[in-house]
Amino acid sequence: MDFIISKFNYWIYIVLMMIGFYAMISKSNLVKKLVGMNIFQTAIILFFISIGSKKGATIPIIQDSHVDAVNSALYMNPLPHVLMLTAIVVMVSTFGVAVALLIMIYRKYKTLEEDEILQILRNEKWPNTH
Amino acid sequence: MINRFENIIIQTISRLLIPPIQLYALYVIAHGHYSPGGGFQGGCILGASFILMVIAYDIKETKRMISEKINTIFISLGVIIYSGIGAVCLILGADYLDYGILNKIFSVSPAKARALGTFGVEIGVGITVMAVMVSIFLNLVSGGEHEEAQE
Amino acid sequence: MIWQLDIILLILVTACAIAAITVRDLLSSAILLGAYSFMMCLLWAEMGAVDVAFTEAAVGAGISTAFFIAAIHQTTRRTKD
Amino acid sequence: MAEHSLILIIVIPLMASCFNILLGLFRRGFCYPLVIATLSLCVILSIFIMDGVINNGVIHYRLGGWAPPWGIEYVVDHLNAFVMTIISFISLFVAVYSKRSVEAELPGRTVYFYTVFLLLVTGLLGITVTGDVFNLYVFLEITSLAGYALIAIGRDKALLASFNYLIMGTIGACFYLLGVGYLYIATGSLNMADLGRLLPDLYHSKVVLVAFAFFAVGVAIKMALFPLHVWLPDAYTYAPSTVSALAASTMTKVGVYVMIRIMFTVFKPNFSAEMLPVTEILGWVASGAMIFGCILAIAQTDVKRMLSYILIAEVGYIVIGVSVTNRMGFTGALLHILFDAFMMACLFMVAGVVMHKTGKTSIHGFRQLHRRMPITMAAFTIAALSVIGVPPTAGFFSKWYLVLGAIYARKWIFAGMLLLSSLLAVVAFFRVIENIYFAPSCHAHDRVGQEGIVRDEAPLSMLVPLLTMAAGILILGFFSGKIVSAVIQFTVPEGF
Amino acid sequence: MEIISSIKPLLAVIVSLIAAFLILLTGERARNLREFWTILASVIKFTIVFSMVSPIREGKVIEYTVISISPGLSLQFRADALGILFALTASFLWIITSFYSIGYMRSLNERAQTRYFACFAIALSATMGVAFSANLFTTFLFYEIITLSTYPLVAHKETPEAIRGARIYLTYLLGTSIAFLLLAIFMTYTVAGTLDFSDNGILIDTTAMGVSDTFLTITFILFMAGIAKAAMMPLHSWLPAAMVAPTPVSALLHAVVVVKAGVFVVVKVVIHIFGIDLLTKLGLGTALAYFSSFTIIIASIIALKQDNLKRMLAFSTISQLSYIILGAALLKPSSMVGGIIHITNHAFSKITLFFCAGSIYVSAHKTEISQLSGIGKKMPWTMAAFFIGSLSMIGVPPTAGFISKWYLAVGSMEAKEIPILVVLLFSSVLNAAYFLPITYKAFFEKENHTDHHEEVKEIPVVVIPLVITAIISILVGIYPDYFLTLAKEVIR
Amino acid sequence: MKFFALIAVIVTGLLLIYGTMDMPDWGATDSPPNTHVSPRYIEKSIEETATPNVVTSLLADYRGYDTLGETTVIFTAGIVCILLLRRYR
Repeated sequence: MDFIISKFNYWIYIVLMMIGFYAMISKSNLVKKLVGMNIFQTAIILFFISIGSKKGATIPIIQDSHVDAVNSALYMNPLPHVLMLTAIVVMVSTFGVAVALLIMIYRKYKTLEEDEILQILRNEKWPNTH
Repeated sequence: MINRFENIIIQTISRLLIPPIQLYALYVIAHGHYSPGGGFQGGCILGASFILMVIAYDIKETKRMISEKINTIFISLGVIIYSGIGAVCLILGADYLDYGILNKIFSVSPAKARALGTFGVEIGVGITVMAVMVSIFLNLVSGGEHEEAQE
Repeated sequence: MIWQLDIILLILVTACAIAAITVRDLLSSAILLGAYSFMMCLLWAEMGAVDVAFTEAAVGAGISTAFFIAAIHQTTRRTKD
Repeated sequence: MAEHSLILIIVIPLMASCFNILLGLFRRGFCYPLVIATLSLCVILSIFIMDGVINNGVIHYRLGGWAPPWGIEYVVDHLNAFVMTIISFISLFVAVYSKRSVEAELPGRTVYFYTVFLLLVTGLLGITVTGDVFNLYVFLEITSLAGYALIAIGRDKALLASFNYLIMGTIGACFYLLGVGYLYIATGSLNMADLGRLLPDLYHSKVVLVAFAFFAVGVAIKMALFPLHVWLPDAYTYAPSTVSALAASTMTKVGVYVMIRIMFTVFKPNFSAEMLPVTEILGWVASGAMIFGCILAIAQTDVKRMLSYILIAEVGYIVIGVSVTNRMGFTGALLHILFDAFMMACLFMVAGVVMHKTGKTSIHGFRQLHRRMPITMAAFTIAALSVIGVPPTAGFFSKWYLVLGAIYARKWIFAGMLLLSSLLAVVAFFRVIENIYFAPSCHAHDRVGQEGIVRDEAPLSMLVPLLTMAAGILILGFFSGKIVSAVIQFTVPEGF
Repeated sequence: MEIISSIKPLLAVIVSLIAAFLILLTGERARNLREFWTILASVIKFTIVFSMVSPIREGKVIEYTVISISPGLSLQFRADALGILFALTASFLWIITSFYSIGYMRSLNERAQTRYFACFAIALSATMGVAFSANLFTTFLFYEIITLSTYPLVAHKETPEAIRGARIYLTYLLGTSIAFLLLAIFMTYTVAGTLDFSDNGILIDTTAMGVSDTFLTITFILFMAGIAKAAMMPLHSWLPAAMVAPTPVSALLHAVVVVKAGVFVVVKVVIHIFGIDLLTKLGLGTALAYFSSFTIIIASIIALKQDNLKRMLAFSTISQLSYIILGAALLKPSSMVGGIIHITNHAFSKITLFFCAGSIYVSAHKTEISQLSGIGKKMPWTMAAFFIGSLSMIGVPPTAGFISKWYLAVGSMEAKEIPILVVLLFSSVLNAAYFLPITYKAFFEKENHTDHHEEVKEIPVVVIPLVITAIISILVGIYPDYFLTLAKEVIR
Repeated sequence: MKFFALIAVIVTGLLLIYGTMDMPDWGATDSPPNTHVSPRYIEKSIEETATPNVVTSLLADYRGYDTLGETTVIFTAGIVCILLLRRYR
């Protein structure tokens, strides 16, 4: 039981990741892929954040700044937070680029379903020039 | 949301809300040393205020505030500020991004100089993030049809 | 950190995630994703990652959703899955 | 000063890309010279770094002045310096080459194109310099984002290809990030050297095993190793020719570099080679890549697409050299990184020239092109022979080491696969070469028409980099011994 | 053995590369200049090669290391007796062939002559490389260059069948060399640690080091399968397929340069890689001898049935090449001398025959044997030369072929292989059976009415070279000492 | 297709869960991440950088270079969107 209580958080994160991962690789709608991507990345961030948590610790902003020796056990591990700030930025950047691509694709094919686009590509001989 | 649609309630409330939002964003950037927040969050909020402007009014209106060209300059300005501060440290004889050396300029203790450097960097991040968010959103909603696009 | 609260939030997050990928309307999907992000950010705040929670609130629930809706506005709400 | 050049080689292209945008707002014509100047500076710096590494050994650089496990550290040893030099060289020549084709293929977007181009180079160089696993992830993402965009602005199916690449690339990056997370939870460190010190005690930990698996899969996606290559052919086929040339010659190589770093610096060779059957699996996967890549290359009718599949096979060559875990094989792999960068750059550049001149890259489009552009086609032939591995071109020498590595490892089957895929490459390339030189004149009037074909050689800005690459292929092979003794022998991990 | 360090072998290789470059540069604009380069290069090359003969006859060896790539892998030249014999033959025949080519190409008004002459020059360059190579790597390098530079020559006509022929040519030569030869080289390198040719064979010590006989046998088989240029059956089909090439190409390249490079490498492998002792111990020499005898007989029988003159000559070449391999495979001094001398003797005779075929094609546009009735009266010089060539093929004294066959026969006696002797005799009978009828037909049969020989006239530029080679093949038969000393030098 | 995706997902998930077996407990104070590198940031942040918010000091100073990379990523995204979405006439 202890084992489960101490680990079930990780397992739920993994389930979340896998939901996103599943959507990324199996959905044929491109937007849905992006939704999956978002879920996946956010779940990874959740995983990282949970690495830094300590029982009985508080947010990593040092309150009593005049005290010389700060007890590190009292504060959350800030490193994963920093890493994840970067990861969030990466995530939103990727998302922005993906959305831009999505709009371009819709402009060109008038659909966002991957199978329909492939159908269009099969039916239509694209001219070999640009 | 590109089309101009007059909704007096939304427009009035936005007009009221946007300055405090922007002020708050600046606060978030500036107060990152002491409370949650920093360049990225502040930049996002600042960008969001412009996005709200786009939604409430329209693109042209927003463009008057922050034109495409200015925005592009801002995008690169942030990175230039960031890497520039790093380069200044390099020129002053320390390693890249070693803000401690900035005490040669500001005559404060190295720790304070580091805080100053951090602040400068946060400003850089904030500018870039704001400009990029606005730029992406404008490009998304307008489909890239700006008056400057033809150049 | 109360693990009961934790588990409720986690279950909600999971439910949001599943809903976001199964719902057949992209706009709803986007909104659900926003909700997912928001609850995620609660979780993080609860774990003590205030900065990250703040960022996620600004980005995930704010800017990302705005991008998403802009994209759907430009394209279509229709989806087959 | 040598250590400061480590950071300058990243910051200079980064700042140049910012100034490029600003400059572009006012005068578009300045962008190209700025890019060339920046990349030339990078080449000089990389040579400088290489020189420093050869003379003084490993260079460390502390960013922000923080000591390694806490701050980010740049570590450049022979391997980094080697890959970095290749990247800066190739990107300089591709940039020189890009002038005409970008003007033709992307009118009006040159400013932004060059900005993203510089960012791509920045990302690639950043990956090679860093000694921190998370910093590597950040630069990996810069590279990928720039890559997605550059591929998306290509023709035909480029958009969909780029989107697929984005999804696959994100999965790869996410797996990498998960690997970082698992390692972090097991050790608490992000510094490669520090991890290398901490990990040997933890080799039996399940966390570390899983971390390794995720690193491996993530990086394999990024470098398009065989079963995970699906994004590559479309992406490189439809990308603008400049981008294909740069991406094909550098991006996959950087992926291999990351794999080598993870396998032999973060994890130690005895883990990768003995604890898990990793190298065995990698070997089989790589031989699959070689055969599959070459066979599919034979089946293509578009030259760029064919080259993309050849590239997949080439990645297989490099990986097989790593997988046999001995000195010879590793040497061969690194030599092949160098030579393959030249070959792929050359081949894709030729495809770009043909695209530029005739507007298509189908194999039939190559008919009798040796009359129109003999020099370009000679370069193509040289590069093709090098891919096949015919002496005295460079490809032979790397293959020499690779096969010997396989034989020394008693992996006769891999040696056989290497030779077999060379045979398949013969078929793939001679289909094109036959078309270039001896296209059967099916119609009677062709014979008359052929005499009328005028010399229509590529512009000088394309020809010079092309010929540099071809000359490199011809000459470098003979100096492979020198390269090995000066650089590569120091990169071989201990215990090989 | 005294070793002289001299750049001459490299010069001999380089000179025609430079010529190829100049030819490409000159192009179609100045045809005379272009062909002047060819002639000039061939003369210079011959001079260089010839200047190396006398030191080598005195038992010296000329070495030159161009670049050392890595331990055991270097680009190194080493001119010894065997190499000089081959190089001398090839470079001398190149001069003659150059004149012949010019006449042939001009009178047929062929296209893409620039490419033709350039590739020819490169092929010769590579031949010198093979002849003077000091290690297997150098050999392999130039071996591949020969393949690649002759590929455009085979596809020269650019007709679908020419391209098909070129494809077969490339598949066989490049395919086997990559799949088998390269693998064999790798195997050699792994066990011996070097690729440099040595007098007793570099694999001689490996059995002591625990390398199994099976491994060595496999290596040997891979070598033999890899050197498809030697046209041993069943890897011979590229040679008939290559006959779509213009006749000078068939003459020089497919009777001398390419195929002789193949057998040359075989001899090198037998003597310098495995060594006579090792092969005797493994019993592989005898096996190879029987294998090549098989080729000798079968190829001759196939040649009997051919009607196309060039195809018949191709099969005759296949059969004759196996004599050389047979000589080497018997591993006895006399047979070795016979095999090696046959490289030269066969070269002179076979090139004569090909020149004749070309001459007939240029003057009378005939390609089939059945069309040749009565042509001897119109083309007496050509058909006389053809007769001499045929005699040499059969091995009738005083022609060159006799010398080699004599030594081969003595060798087979020394080896106590009576079946081989029978094979030699029987194949001579077969040779006579397919060569002599042509001469008979040409001189003594009446013209068919369908064939018009009225306007047929021999072209001097084409005929003079073939007369010269015919005379040489008799001279070599009468005064064989010059080449024999060189050949015996190899064995010493 | 969906079936294979499901298999892949399950395999990946199981692998990840397998990895968690040896992980330190959730929220453990003595796990390597909490003891190896990070304590220094908390203890020295005020002294070395005069910034009470450790995340900020870490973000912009100790690992400031990552943040430069992060800014570059954002910059790239911005430029990329302009490159892609602008209509060129």
